[in-house]
Amino acid sequence: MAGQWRNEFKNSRKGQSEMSRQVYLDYAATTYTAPEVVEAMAPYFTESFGNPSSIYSFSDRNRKAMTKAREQVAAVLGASQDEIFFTGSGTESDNWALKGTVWKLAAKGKDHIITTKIEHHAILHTGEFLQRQGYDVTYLPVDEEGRVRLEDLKKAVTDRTALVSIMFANNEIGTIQPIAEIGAFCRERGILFHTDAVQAVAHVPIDVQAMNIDMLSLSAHKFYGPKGIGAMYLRKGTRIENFIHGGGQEKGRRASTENVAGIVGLGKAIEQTASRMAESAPRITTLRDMLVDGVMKAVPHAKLNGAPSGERLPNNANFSFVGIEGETMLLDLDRAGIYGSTGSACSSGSLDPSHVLMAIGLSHEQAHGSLRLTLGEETTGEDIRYVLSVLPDIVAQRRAMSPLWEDYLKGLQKESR
Amino acid sequence: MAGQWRNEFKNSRKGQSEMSRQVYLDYAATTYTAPEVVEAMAPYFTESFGNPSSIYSFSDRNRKAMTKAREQVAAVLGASQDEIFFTGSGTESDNWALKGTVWKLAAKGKDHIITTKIEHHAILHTGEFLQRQGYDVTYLPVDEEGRVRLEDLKKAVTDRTALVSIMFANNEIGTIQPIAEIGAFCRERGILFHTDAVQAVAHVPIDVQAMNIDMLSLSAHKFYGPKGIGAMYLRKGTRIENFIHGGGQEKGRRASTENVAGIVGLGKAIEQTASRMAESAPRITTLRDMLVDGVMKAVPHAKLNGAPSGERLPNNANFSFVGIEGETMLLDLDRAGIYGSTGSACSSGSLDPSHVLMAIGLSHEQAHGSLRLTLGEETTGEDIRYVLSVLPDIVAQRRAMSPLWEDYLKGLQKESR
Amino acid sequence: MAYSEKVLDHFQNPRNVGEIENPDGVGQAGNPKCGDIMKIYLRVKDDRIEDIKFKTFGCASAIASSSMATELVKGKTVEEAWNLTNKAVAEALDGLPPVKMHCSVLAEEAIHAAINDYLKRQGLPTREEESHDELVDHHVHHE
Amino acid sequence: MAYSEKVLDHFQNPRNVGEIENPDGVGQAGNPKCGDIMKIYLRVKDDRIEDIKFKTFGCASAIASSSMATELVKGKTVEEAWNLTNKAVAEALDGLPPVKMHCSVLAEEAIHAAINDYLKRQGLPTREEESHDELVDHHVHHE
Ligand SMILES: Cc1ncc(COP(=O)(O)O)c(C=O)c1O
Ligand SMILES: Cc1ncc(COP(=O)(O)O)c(C=O)c1O
Repeated sequence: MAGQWRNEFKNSRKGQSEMSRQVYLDYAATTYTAPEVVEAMAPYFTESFGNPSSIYSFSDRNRKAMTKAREQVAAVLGASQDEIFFTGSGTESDNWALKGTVWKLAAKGKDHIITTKIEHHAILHTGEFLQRQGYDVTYLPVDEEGRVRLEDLKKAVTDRTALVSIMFANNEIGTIQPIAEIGAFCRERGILFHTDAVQAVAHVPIDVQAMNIDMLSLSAHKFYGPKGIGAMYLRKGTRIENFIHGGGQEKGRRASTENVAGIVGLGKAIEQTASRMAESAPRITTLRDMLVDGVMKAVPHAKLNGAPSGERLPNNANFSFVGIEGETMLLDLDRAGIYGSTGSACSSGSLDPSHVLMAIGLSHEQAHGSLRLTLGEETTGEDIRYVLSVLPDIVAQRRAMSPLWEDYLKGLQKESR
Repeated sequence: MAGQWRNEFKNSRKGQSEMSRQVYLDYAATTYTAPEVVEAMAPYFTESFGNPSSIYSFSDRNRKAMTKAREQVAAVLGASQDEIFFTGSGTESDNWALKGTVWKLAAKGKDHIITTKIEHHAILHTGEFLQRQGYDVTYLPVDEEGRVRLEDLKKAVTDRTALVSIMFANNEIGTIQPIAEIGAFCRERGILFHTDAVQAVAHVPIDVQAMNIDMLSLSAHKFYGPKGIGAMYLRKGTRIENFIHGGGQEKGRRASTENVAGIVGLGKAIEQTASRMAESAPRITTLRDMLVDGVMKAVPHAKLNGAPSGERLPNNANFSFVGIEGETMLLDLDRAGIYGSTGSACSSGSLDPSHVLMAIGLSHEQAHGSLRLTLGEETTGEDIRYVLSVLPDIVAQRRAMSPLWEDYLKGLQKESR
Repeated sequence: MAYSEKVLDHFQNPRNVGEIENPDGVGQAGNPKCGDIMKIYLRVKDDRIEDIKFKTFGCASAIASSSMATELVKGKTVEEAWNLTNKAVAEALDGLPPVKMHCSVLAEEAIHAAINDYLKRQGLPTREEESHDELVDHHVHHE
Repeated sequence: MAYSEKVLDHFQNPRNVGEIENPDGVGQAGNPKCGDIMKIYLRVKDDRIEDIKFKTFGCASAIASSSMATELVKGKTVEEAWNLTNKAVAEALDGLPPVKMHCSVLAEEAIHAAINDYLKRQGLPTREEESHDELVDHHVHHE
């Protein structure tokens, strides 16, 4: 399989010089859909295309396939299959968790949500919308490594708190939250607990029972499934309002004709990726550590953002290189065939750099000079060595033309005097 | 192509006797994804999988493919490509139109929506949700053929009316609404006009400019595209609140990592299906009329629901057979390899039969005894002849064991005396 | 739709369909509004259900429930027939989908109505129906 | 990102990068908060920009704008250099994406700052900056 994708990936770039190496290091943004997943989906487009809600036998296969996919998801989360609801994306699941909860519980005086400053925009912008609608949202700070402190959560809870929503692992810096402790606390206080586990599912072990999770968001394209399909784990008995109203699909909780091919793909992908976790997580961790060590050695005044290895996602590396701007780096790396990501505002068209990097206390300059490289199942040692052979020069060249770097060096000289 | 699908469709049923004929007549529920559409989607799973929002060159192809799809949709609607926003389904587009409008305009005292009693549940249940949230929703009645009367709309409008949402064509009875007149009226009154065109797009001509449509919902799996992908036409300058909040995709108006393969599939499907419209609509109309005439002749006391040919979707036939119940018919037809749909409550697990059939004035008995057969590109004259050879006996057999039919016949005898 | 083989068999080949001329009891249950009407005809001899026929308007599970219920009470005493529960009908069919359980209730009710009609014709006291409120469960609409 | 060939060329091979020893004027524009700082060094002779160098911290369009702007004013009179507009810079680059237009403004501003510094050092009256408020357009965040 590995070879197959690699070939396709390379072939797709034939326009470029055949000599150039291609190293994709943006698995946190999205993964390819694994060939065996595409294969599993294939029959549900042209052949077995019946509407699963139609009673005729022609749709039997589709209904069975959906049940299987639900079981595949449930198995990875330690849930039961009737607690799994398919959605159109991780973002939709996040929207559903927050909006569905307050729409249901505000009538009972529960109109307050607690979340964090480092959530994905799917949570943050939903929170801001709900604030405009008159609901109350608290954004907890995090420590320098991106971890929420339980005391902060405890202090934020009021009688009106309906929901605590804290991500399982951060998409930019990879920091894993103390989910089990947060879950235990929420359960004890009778507050619903949602976790955006889009970056974590199938990559780190999750047990919704042991961790006292009431709702969990996931998205297939983060674990080698297709884009445009997600799911929500909703603990049995959890009553929240629907988000997408309409037909009675998904036991009346999420309307829209079921995306059977996508659902089958999600099921296959989560099963396959999770089954390889024990083998791939240590392998990817080793490669990531090799990348981090290499960069920290070869690039002066580099900073690793996030938590130490072991407390972060196996595949995540996030650096700040003072004096240079992220988009510049991405384009220079792109020329070298390396695909990464940055928290710089410039690359996003937004005015502010990454809210996550700001929340862990970076300066604007550091946040603008950040580079995220995220590894995956196709990443090899050769890839990492190639990056290490290219990146330090890129940083040095751009720093040489940066007035900020000049100032920074002068500052250092002054200090050392 | 036609042959290709037919083969796959048959092969998928190999478990059954090879003798048995398979006739799919539920195209209004969902279509197969056309083989050329699946082919167009294929490169975007494993090969060209980059996140379109990432700036590196690896995602260039994806960005171009999305722009092309937007142009393909715009061309069919008479819109411009920057007025097309991709969503996860027709239902999501419907939810967005209603919720997004009042969430935005209620602050200006516009908190009233006018729609109809015969909308899809994606509209009706969204309307009911908004009523629970304190907004005001009017459901217009329709005439016996399922048409909204412009006078009713005019009477319902108030100073607080933010939105009129009236479907282009009905999914159960196929009746096409006077959209151009409704659009002209709304434009004149300065009220936003949304139409759920999920059943109409690529099957009947639509021009959002000429028809003064501000918002329009569509769904790919109704025109030989994949399930789980839809779109919204949003006229330039139409300011509504977002529905799915999060990242800045779709020009900041619909968050979620873009479903590139689905978007490409939607674009290809709408272009292909619409380009065949001039040829396929008359062909399908002829077959449908043959079906209707045949059924009305062979089945005593049958009723055709909806508007006459020419004022309904080319592919829609909807009958009521007094004395029998819809689910029964579906299962009997299923045994004969024919796949249709019914407005009976029994088949849906709901307590009430189709709200559409009730709204056009059918009795409960008539609604329960309804059968919808919807044709498509693969339907042949042979298929229709087969249905006509099977359906009358099925109706006769089930009527023979029905106490309602007994009562009905007695009533007729009394009348004729 | 997850119907058991037994339900499909009784739906496709319903037993005891039809009417009885000059029956000893006739009963009906259901309502066309809900899409279900069941009519039961009885022939009773020596306090036993000698013959039973039904006519049913309704979905597959309604027809299968009628068919199975008539099979189950045929040859039984009137007392035994009265005691046939909807649960027993559903079980004999290897179960019914939750939203369809009311069909088995309908069969029980139609038999009760026919028995009470028989008792009335005989000048005997009629029996009281137990309520089945718990079965009006939350229904969901599919499209 | 829809950068033109020219932008990519000037980003990848920026002209006039560096510093000038003992310059006649130095100017800076931008703010590290926004991710853009541009510094311009001038050598002026006989009222002409004899040499110009820049250092820029910022995205590709900021670097390309600096490079292009320095090319455009090199050899021009101080008056002509002052009159270089951000629009002219953007056009010379075959356009910039709308969200990146502020980068060309930065180039204009940095040159103005350097010229004013030169004028001040010469004891001449400095010039007034025009405002570019219309360019703070609505930005959107992608993830
Ligand atoms: C008229 C109408 N509106 C909306 C929908 C919902 O579309 P989707 O199933 O793609 O959400 C459908 C079909 O299911 C429909 O027929
Ligand atoms: C933590 C997190 N939450 C939510 C999302 C949104 O998922 P999707 O793009 O499938 O909507 C993402 C990725 O984009 C993510 O990383």
